[in-house]
Amino acid sequence: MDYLTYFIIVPLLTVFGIVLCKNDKQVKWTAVIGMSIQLILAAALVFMYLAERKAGNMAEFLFYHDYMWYPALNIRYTIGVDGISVAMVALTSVIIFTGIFASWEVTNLHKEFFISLILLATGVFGFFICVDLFTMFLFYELAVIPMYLLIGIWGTGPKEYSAMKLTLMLMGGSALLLVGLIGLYFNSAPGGGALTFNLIEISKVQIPMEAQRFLFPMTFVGFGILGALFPLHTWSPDGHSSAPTAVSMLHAGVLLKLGRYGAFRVAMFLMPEAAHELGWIFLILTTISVVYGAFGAIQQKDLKYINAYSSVSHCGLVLFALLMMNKTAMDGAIMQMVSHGIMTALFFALIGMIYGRTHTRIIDEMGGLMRVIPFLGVAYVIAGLASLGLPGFSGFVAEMTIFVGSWQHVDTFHRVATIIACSSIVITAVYILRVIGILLLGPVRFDWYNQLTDARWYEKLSVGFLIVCIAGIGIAPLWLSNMIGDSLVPVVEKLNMISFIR
Amino acid sequence: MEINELMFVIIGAVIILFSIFTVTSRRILRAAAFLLFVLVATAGLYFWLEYQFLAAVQITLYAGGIVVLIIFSILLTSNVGEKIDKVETKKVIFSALAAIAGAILCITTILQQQFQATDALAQEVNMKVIGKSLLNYGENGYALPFEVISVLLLAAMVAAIVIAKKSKTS
Amino acid sequence: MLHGIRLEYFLILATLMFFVGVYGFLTRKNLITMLMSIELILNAVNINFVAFNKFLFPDKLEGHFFALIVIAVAAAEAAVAIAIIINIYRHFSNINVENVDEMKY
Amino acid sequence: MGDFNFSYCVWIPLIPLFSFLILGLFGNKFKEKLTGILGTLALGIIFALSLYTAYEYFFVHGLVNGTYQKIIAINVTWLQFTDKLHINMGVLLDPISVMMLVVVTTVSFMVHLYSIGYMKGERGVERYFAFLSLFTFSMLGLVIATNIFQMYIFWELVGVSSYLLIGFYYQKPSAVAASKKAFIVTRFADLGFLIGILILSFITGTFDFITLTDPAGEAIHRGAEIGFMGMSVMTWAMLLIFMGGAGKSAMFPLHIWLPDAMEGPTPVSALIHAATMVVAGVYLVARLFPIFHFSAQPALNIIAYVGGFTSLFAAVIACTQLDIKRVLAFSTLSQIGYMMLALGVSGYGSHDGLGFMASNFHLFTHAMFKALLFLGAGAIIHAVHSNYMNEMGGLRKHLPITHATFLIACLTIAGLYPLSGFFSKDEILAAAFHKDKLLFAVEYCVAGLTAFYMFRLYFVVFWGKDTQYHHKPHEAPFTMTIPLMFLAIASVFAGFIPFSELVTSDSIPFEGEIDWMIAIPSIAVGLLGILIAMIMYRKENNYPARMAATLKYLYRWSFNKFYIDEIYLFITKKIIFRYIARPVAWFDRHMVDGTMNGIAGMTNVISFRIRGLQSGQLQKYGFVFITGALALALVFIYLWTK
Repeated sequence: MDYLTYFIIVPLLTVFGIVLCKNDKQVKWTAVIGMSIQLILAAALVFMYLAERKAGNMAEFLFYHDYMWYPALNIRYTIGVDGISVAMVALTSVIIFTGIFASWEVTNLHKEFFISLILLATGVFGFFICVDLFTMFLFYELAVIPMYLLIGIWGTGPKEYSAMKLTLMLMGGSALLLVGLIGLYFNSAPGGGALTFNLIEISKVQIPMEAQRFLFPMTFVGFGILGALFPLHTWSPDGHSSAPTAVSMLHAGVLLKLGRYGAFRVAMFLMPEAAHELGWIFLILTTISVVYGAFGAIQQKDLKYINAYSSVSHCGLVLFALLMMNKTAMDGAIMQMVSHGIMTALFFALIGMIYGRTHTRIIDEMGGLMRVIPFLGVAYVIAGLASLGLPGFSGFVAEMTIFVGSWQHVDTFHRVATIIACSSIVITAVYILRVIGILLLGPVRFDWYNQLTDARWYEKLSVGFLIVCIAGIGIAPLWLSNMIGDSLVPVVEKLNMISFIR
Repeated sequence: MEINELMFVIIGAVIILFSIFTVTSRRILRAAAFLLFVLVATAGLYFWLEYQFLAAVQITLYAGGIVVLIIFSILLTSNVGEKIDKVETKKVIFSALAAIAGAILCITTILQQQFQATDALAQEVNMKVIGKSLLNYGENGYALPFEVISVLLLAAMVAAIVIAKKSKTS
Repeated sequence: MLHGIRLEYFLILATLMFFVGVYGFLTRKNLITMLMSIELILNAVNINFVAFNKFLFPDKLEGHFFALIVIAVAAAEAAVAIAIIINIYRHFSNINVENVDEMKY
Repeated sequence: MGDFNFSYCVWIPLIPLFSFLILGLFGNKFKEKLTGILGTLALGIIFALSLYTAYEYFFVHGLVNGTYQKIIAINVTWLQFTDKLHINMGVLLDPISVMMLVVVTTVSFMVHLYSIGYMKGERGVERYFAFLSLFTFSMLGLVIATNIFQMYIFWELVGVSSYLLIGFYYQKPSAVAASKKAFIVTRFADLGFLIGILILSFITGTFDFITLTDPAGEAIHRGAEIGFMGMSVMTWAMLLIFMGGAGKSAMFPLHIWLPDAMEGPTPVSALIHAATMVVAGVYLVARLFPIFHFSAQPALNIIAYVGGFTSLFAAVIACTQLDIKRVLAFSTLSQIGYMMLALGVSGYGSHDGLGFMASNFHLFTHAMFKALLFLGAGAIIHAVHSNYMNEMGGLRKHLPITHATFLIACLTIAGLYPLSGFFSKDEILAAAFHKDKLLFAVEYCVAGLTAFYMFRLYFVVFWGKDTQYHHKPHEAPFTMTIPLMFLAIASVFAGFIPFSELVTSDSIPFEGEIDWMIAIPSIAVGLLGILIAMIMYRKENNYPARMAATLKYLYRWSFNKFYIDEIYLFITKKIIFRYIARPVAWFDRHMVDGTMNGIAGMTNVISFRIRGLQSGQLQKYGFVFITGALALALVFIYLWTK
């Protein structure tokens, strides 16, 4: 058994264990144990990866294994990781681990909830470790489908509507994506020979330009919908606001990244010519979404909506940086994925905890919470500061890398786009501080707030762990940056080789 | 014109005419009677083609079985003396158009087709040959369709009983 | 050339019968008369089978047996159809096909 | 450079960081008194360390061949952007950073000590001291930054500590609003700073201060020839960077946050909003001065005029304010304007660089006397529980020590010989005189106004009417008076530090002298201001009211701070919120999301329409089936034959 497959086996075993459980407590603890193992595996993976790289293993993907599972179409279970996927796997394991604690107070159908949640995580893990496009797509679908159940059953508010909207839009994306992937498959051997879904092998061939013009938008938009690409982001505010806490965390924290990762790994990496030719369209869209999301967040009243729009803005920055197509910006983009993943998970966890106490998410109906629930209040302030890019937290590192990287383009178009994107740091400050001011500060709004209890141990654990991660990356970013940067070298080379030829 | 050819023309004319009567007659029992004529004429056609067994089956099963069944059900469900309502003209026109167009299309196609008759010697079709073929599973054997059709008949019988049976609740 | 009668004549005869049946199926409201139209259609098909067999492959019996089986199927079909019709009659007190639209949208 | 190892300097910022972490994480478990003592102890240590460093640097190891060396004590790569661009974290020691180390640690130490008494019995003292430590850490990190990005990082951190401290009384809505305002305004300025850094680093290919500011190096001259909208790219970059500095240093028109920031506890105002953080902008310009001088001269002129205008503008406003902390805040604005102006008019090299030296000198002395003023104001507020000077009067009898120190501070800021304010202000005036006569004239007016409003404050609070207080004001405890006395002594004697031999634009010491032709009139103007204030406010009389009536419009505009706040409010609330954010939110919900819902709705409607085909009518189905089959047959047999 190769190491990476454990990332699929452990959650599946956990699911199996949960099925056997007799009561809620057992269910929770089984989930905790399973996801702790997963977390340890992920940490070990990071160290093993770094050690392997240090030892001089320069293969593009490490821990590479290849098993045939459907010979007729040459579909393989091919797994392997580079620095980017390692970062993503680590991110996912952190978020699912804390997500389990954040959903400690799920009220009904515990077993089904945790099964769906962990299945979702399985899909995400599978997606990140796969190198075979078809298997990747399979795991992608596995990650999307439980979402419908999780929101539709355990959600709040107009949950059926949101769940349906989310699922339909993501399925629309999947449809585009499937066309794109199959198109890639049939173009994977232009000189004859066996067709393949294998990412590495496709990356070595030159896909015809006519095919790229068609397939690039397909895959990019297909993944972009999951990554909340403007103007196809509207499932995200509704979906987040209806989803239960852990699902919001996973969703904003990981699933959005899944879209971005796919857009990067499949669309841009495999079709660099089209990325160069069509990139400007998407660059405009993402620039809009960066500022637009931030402005959208200013006027929202619901905490989750604010955060959803903020995600649109922050994630817009990820695609923005990816489309800049140089190493620094892309490095920043991946770091922003990790950073935003943890940060937004923290936000959603906190919002869930606050909602659990005040039973409302409308900020105008709350006030002065800092006095009554100081732990959550402080954590919220920290999350807010991290979100507005305070040095010492991960967001700053990522954003600055993106801006410096983007600035390396000399032409006016990229410059203007960068300046517009930069301005989001001010707007972000406006809405974050507005929320903190209304929600946490000021006099205690209602007398009954004084009976509220501060965070319990599992909440503290979940929140504290996320904060440590954010601060850890923010204080010592170099290892992460280098890990990602090394893996970006082949991508950037491929992208830039094209630009020299043209 | 030979007598044989004359026979064919007569049978054909009967079939066409009574078919048309069957589908246009406004008295339902009469329609059933016309159908009987059509089926019998078809049996005549089989005789003409020297497939005696098939013709016999046609008469016993179709004329004797199905038509009787139909007549019974007519008696059960309809007022025999009463005429059926006239069909709307629009419906008649459209249906006739569809039917005629279809007929023209098919006939044109048939006429364009060159059929290659074989000179192979006609096989004698007597009861012995038919019986052997039906129970033979080798070459020229039809044991499997025979079994299938028997199972189908059984199923149809059971289904007919179940469907037509009065439910207990009602 | 069986006594100067060509295969085409049979086929045309069957075609006409078939489309008469189709016409009946489309115009008749009474379910039993529709069933009769279907019998016409089946019969037309049978004639085709038999004629093909006789004219093109006189040394084999495929068409013959197929016709035989179709007759059996027609019998089974008629039995089930009539059972259904009787059931419908119980339900609506008539057997007008336009009443039977439960399966819409 | 000597073989002395300065790497211990890394502990100067790190000790407050640890103190922040300890107090922040476990502070609520400590006794209130312990937290204060812990914080103060940490500051005491680094205060001593800084003085030691200053001694070692200025008098033992720094001066080599007549030039003060730029010493990089420690430097580690923190984040790698490209091959050339990387952020380092390190310690850079040169005259201005060492001077700032001394300023920051001195004031911070005094404020910590003072706060033990001032904050006694408040809720959340541990939080207060934690934030103070955080601020000290960030400010020190800013000061010793080896590169512009490190500076930006700590720049943001001081911004956030300022936010946290202004909002310390977080249950008070005005404090919350003020903290928010401070953060957002400075953040907006930082946007300019960031873009400036991007441009600068792109042109020069480095963040590093030493490479950037080496007048002989090539980095400094790059980008000067590329023009953009009438000015060189370098000028634009430096202007944008100055925008960041102007935000932090509250230069007009980004000054609006500073008066509101007085909502924070008074010692915080003394530390952050008078002595240290607000001069970060000055420090930034001083740090990048060679670039300004050699490749961005227009930017330097703009700085001079912005500084001059702000100093006048703020001084006018300060004359009418009633809240004593706001008077001091506007006074701070005015004084920082002085420093900016001095930098703006400065040249490079020994005597030409007089402005540079004067600016830093004034920064130093201002830190002492303004901190003293604020701490004194804190003692007054502590005693009478009010910020408004019309509720005060005759306090000299109740608060003798505060009175004495406050008077010294007022005399210092008025620029009377031989107090420290005189020396630094005189150098600035001299520098302005050589460069720009208009600015020189403005500064003379400001000198007079400064003396006037400071003594207005002094006389109203300590003399004036004998107010009846609810309970008798009492002198502050010794933890508060010791810092007052210390700073008073510093204010008096700081002027005798031979600054021109320590901090100069090109790090080469020169002999400074006082130009009495400029100094004597300035003293006279100061005395005149004091005299007018004495006449008007020493005893209760109707001069002030008559004055206000005479200068009706000026008075009203000044009292309302020239309505700048209202303009900002109009822009943010009315334009940005109402005409951008709300339409965007609406657009998103109704147009973008509406499109999505519309697609879903259209699918629904279409399916509703076409479901009529599924009529359940067997014969219709039959008809469609037959015609369809025929059509297909027709197509495939006759029409579509290859």
